[in-house]
Amino acid sequence: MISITHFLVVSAIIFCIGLYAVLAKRNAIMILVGIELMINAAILNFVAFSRYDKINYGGQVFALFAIVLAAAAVAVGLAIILNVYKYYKTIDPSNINELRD
Amino acid sequence: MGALSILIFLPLFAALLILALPSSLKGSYRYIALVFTLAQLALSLYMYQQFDPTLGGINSISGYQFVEQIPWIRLDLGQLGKLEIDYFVGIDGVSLPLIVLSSFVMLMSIGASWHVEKSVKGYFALLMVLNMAVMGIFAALDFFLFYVFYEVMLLPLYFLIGIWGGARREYAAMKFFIYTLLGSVLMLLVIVGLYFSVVNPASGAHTFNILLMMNPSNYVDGSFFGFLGNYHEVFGVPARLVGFIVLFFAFAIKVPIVPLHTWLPDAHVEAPTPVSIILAGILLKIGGYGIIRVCYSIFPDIAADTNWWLALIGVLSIVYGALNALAQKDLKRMIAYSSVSHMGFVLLGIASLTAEGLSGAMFQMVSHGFLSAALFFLVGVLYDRVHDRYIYNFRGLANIMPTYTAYVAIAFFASLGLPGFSAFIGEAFVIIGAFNAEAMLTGVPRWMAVGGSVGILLSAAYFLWTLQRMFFGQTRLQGGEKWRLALTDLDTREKIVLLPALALALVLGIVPSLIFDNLNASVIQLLDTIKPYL
Amino acid sequence: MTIDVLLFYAFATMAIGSALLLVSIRNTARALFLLFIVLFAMAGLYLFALADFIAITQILVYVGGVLILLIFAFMLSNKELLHDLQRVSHRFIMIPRWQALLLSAAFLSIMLYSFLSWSKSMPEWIETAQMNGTVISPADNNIQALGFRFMTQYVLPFEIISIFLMMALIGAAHISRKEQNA
Amino acid sequence: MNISPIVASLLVVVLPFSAFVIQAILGRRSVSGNVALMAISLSSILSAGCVFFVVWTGEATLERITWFTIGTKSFSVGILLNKLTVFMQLLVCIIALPVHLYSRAYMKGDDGLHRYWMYLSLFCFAMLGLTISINLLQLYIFWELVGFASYLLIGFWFTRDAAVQANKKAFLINRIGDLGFLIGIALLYAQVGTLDLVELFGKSGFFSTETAVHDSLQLLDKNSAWITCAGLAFLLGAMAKSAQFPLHVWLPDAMEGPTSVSSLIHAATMVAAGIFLLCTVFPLFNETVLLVITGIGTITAFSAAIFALGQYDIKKILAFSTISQLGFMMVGVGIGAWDTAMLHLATHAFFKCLLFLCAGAVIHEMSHVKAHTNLTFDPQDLRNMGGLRHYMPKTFLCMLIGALALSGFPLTAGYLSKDSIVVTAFEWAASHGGSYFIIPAALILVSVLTAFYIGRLVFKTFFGSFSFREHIAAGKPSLHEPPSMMLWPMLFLAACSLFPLFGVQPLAYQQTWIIRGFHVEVDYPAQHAAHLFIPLGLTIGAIVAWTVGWQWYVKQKYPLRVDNSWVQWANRQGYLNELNDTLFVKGTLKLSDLLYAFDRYVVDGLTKLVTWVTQRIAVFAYWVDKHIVDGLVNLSANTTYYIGHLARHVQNGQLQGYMGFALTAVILGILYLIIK
Repeated sequence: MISITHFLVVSAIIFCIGLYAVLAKRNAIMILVGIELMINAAILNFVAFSRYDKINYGGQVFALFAIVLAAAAVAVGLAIILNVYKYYKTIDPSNINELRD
Repeated sequence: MGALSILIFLPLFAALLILALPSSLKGSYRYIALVFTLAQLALSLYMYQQFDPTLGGINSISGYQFVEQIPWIRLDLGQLGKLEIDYFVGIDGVSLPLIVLSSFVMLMSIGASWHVEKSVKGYFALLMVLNMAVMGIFAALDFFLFYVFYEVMLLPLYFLIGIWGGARREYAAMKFFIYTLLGSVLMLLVIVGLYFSVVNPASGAHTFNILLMMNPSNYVDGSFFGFLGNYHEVFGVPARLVGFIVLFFAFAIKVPIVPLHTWLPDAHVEAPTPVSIILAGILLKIGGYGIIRVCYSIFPDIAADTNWWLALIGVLSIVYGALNALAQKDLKRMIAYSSVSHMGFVLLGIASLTAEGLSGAMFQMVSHGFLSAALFFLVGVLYDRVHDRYIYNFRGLANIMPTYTAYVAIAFFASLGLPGFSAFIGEAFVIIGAFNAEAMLTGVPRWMAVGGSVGILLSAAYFLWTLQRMFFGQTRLQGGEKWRLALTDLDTREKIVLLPALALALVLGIVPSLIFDNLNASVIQLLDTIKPYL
Repeated sequence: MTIDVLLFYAFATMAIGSALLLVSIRNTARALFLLFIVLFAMAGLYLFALADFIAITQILVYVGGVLILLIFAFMLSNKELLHDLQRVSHRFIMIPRWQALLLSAAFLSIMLYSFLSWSKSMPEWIETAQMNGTVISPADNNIQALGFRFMTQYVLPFEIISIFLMMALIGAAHISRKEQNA
Repeated sequence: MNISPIVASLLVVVLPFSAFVIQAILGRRSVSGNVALMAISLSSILSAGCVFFVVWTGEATLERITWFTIGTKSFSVGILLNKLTVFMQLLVCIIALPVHLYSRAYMKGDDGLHRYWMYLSLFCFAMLGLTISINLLQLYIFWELVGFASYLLIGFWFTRDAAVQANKKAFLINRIGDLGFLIGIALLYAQVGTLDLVELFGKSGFFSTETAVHDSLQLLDKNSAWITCAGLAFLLGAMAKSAQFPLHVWLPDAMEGPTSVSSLIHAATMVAAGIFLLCTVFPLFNETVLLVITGIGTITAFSAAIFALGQYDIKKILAFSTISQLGFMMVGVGIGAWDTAMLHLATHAFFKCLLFLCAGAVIHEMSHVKAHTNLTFDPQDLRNMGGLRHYMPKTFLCMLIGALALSGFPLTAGYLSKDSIVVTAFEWAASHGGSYFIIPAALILVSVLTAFYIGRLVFKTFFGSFSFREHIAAGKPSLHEPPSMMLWPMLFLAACSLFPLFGVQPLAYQQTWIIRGFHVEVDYPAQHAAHLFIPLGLTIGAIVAWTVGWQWYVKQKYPLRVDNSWVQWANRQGYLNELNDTLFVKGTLKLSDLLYAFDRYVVDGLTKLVTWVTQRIAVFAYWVDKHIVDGLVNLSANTTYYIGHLARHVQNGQLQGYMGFALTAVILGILYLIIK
């Protein structure tokens, strides 16, 4: 049996890589990719913990929900990106600062 | 305000006066400086005359004279105890000759800066501040006060070299500054350590009082620099030894010893003549004075242990400095290296831990003060005229500048230890003391004394060689006829500056008791403090 | 060390390595293909956590859906991408890369610290589960159990998420449609 | 006159000093030398009348005052008058007086004459002070002052390169000796605790016929290693001053000074100071040191005699002869019979001074010839002379007396003193036996060589025919006797070089008043046969040597070629100067250059390295500061900025900035939780 700490460490690393991508990337697509990585890390955690929950299968169920939500988020996100691109001709988020009042 | 305080702060007053006067009166600055320095000299001579030579000083407050002790800073630091800093000054046999020497050399330096053109106001003001700091160092008996003066001394010197100096003045000034600062920073560490180790028995507070630091019973048991039951170590070295070495290092830079001497040739060569005079005449003495007043008095136990090494460094400095002087082609640099050699005698004498050696070292300091000041002034005379100091560019100067040659010859012979001049007494007694050390069981072997005496031979070699190369023979000058016209003989001002210095060297050589009488009690006292640890 | 541990390490290394390469590579297209590898490796890791159905879903949804979408979007917005990448912004608020790195590293170290200090004592529910023997074993039929629970215990969330998914897809389609009056 | 000897002897010293001061103040206004002459005359009278005769026949006296105190030890200065010191003082006065007179004529018209008289007075002061010092430190002071005066006088013509080189060399080599002396003093002080001669050796110094030598010496183990070292150190001092091998090299070069100076300083008085010092500290020496002294003396006597054979410069021959004779005196001290050394010192002072003055007269006239005939030749070179006895017969007579005295012919003073040393050395060797006989044998050989080279000098100068005869015959005779101002001192010294001054018996040295006055006991038996045979042998040897010289130089039967390598070797002084030059001078200079390079590149280089490293560290620190610390600072500044302007800037439109900020807040929060 692989101990739970192994999964946690791997998921932490993947999460932080995703975090880095989110914070540092100049490309909205890559930011989305980063978000996906983070979600995947979270799913890994769910799955890892679900081993000890044979009665409810809560972890795995929520992992499935998360995958679906992620897919929806990507779909919406990409739609927004494409619109933004059409509008600004760029997908660098640092150039999109009109949210500022 | 006692005489000693007046002596210290008189130049400060002069500096303020100079700063206050408008620049339109800039012709008067030098007169102000002159008058105040003269007053200072008169005061120091008065103190010399009033001095009671029977009192020892060193570690007993009753042995000090002209003592002034005023509470300066009193702070309650809660857990850390009470901060106790005094304005505490006084002189004993060790500081008296140096104070008189300083006021005299200052006067010479004013005489040498008579024709300064560049920002006269700042120049004289800085000179006066320097004067104050130097006096303060020699008189301070509170370590904090000592340190304050020590730092105050640095700054004017840095500017004096850095602004009024020669071609590479910034480099030299920086080098000087960094070396000295390194020393003083190290010193500060030990000062703080000592402060926390020593308690004033009267008030129960920690104290910076140097005299209290000399008494083993004032140390807190088990404190960092404590005398008894002290097992503190720094990298495996006992704490007191570390303290001694660090303090010694700080003062050794000033002396300077080999290999911490490299600032000296550069600083001397680049400094303007008056500052060279002060550097050689006074500044180097602070090192020797510090070793006696601080290192040896506060750490007598370590002093007794380490004197073999100190003597070795002294011998090394003597021989190394002399050989380097022999290799020089720049007159000023040669004299700078000769200073290294001559100051090595001071260290050897101090390390010999004999009455003869210590007295000889003190005498050598005073003698070197006069003579090196005169030598640098003489170099300045030549440099003023043709702006060249390269030895091989001159030949047969005796034909065109007979008086100058006579003065140079006298100064050279006095410096190389011709009997009748003061350097002889100093060097001879350092050597005698070093030989005597073995009989006194102080641990300095006799071969070191022999090594030191080789320095006397070498000093004769480089001085005579220079005399032969520059002054004798047929006149040949690098600058040709132009130089021949520029090289006029000494004028009256220069003679007035030089004559007293050389005369004093002669007088001290013939009547050494002028210094020894005031010194003896202190030297014996110091040796008595160290003797139990031998 | 058994073969499954080795395999676990292999998958973990693949996932982490590819992810690192992913964020450090310049070319977005390649980055997206690296994401493919990462996702596969992650699916493999799920297997080791005894979640075979999740792993399959991961491959189906992510690799089959999300990734295709991403590549699609990338190809649509590729025109000035390089130009944008090369522009260095000196905006006051902008977080430079190394600061992001620093933040991530800080976050990682915090997490690792907490995991490692935590792993000595497992949460209570895990310990009770281990005691009661209610731990998923490789022999269990996960798909059946999951399906059973979706239809009974989690039927409401299941329905809500279905509606949500539909809304999202319709919304996405609406947003990305061509503006007639723009 | 009723002056006490102490006051009188003080006056003897002070008079030349005041002359020096007066002349120093007057400068160019005093060129006649009257002041110096007056001072030395008065000194001579006082020294003879009020000091010498009183003390020699009476009691030793002393007077001292505390000079200064170091620690608990007092150092005194004062005057010690015993037989040795008053004898030496009188001798210096008696020699100095004729030299002063001679100088008036000899130096006339020189450009720096005022300096000459000044220096000469300074020398007299120092030398006279040296003789009567009570304290070794005081003695040392005068010792070095004498060297200083000698330095000034050798370099009197400072525009001549050779003179300046020579005076530097003289001073430096004397410095080596001074160091020896100083080390000796220091060792003695460390072992005994006093430098006072009276405290050390008793009131009458080494003349002590008193049985009790002072306590402090009895406490000392004379054979201890340190006392041996001290003895050798004193010997080193004496070797340099008295020009003993191998430290003799300065003396031939010192002949660059005026001849009158050579006669006074470098023949009669100063160089004898070394012998005087050894006599003063004689009780200190143990067997080892004495043997070394004897050995050095013999080597010196021999080598200098050899070198003298090869010289052409008239003054250099005399210089080597001086060295050789000083070697004799050294042997006298070394064999314990320092009375013979003092006797030889006295007689040598007279006849060598005489020889120099005669040589000076010859050179003086030769220079005149050179000036008149506009020829270029070296007026000191023997090869340019010859036949001068026709032109200057009185000078010839004086020179002859001097030469005979130097050769040790009977009826001269030299006979007495030289025989005394050789005979005593023989007795000493006889008591020791074996290889010790080398010493007297060598001395006898040297005596013969001495007779030969001085004979050569006389023959080549005064016999034969003058090289430039046709030149002087053409004009008015410019070659003649020197002026009477020069002649009288020579005649006076010539008279003093004969036996009557020293004793009524011309052949028995034991009967001279000096030997009797000093009254030294030696611990070996007298060999009566030696007293007969050795003087006889020496005289015969001298006669043979002169005969050979006559044959070679007057009869022109010279058997050797000019470029004979042995002659060359002797002429170049055994290449000792070259050896010294390469070995010590060049070596020291090389070493100093090396050390300076070391200082520049290693010591200073280390400093520079430290500086460089510090600079690099500073640059790195600056980089760190700019990019990391400042980045963090910026980050925190930005955070602060955010927080500070939250109301306005919470929405700045930067997506990732928001995230970074939020994350930072989260991290800080978690950190707080962890730390808490």
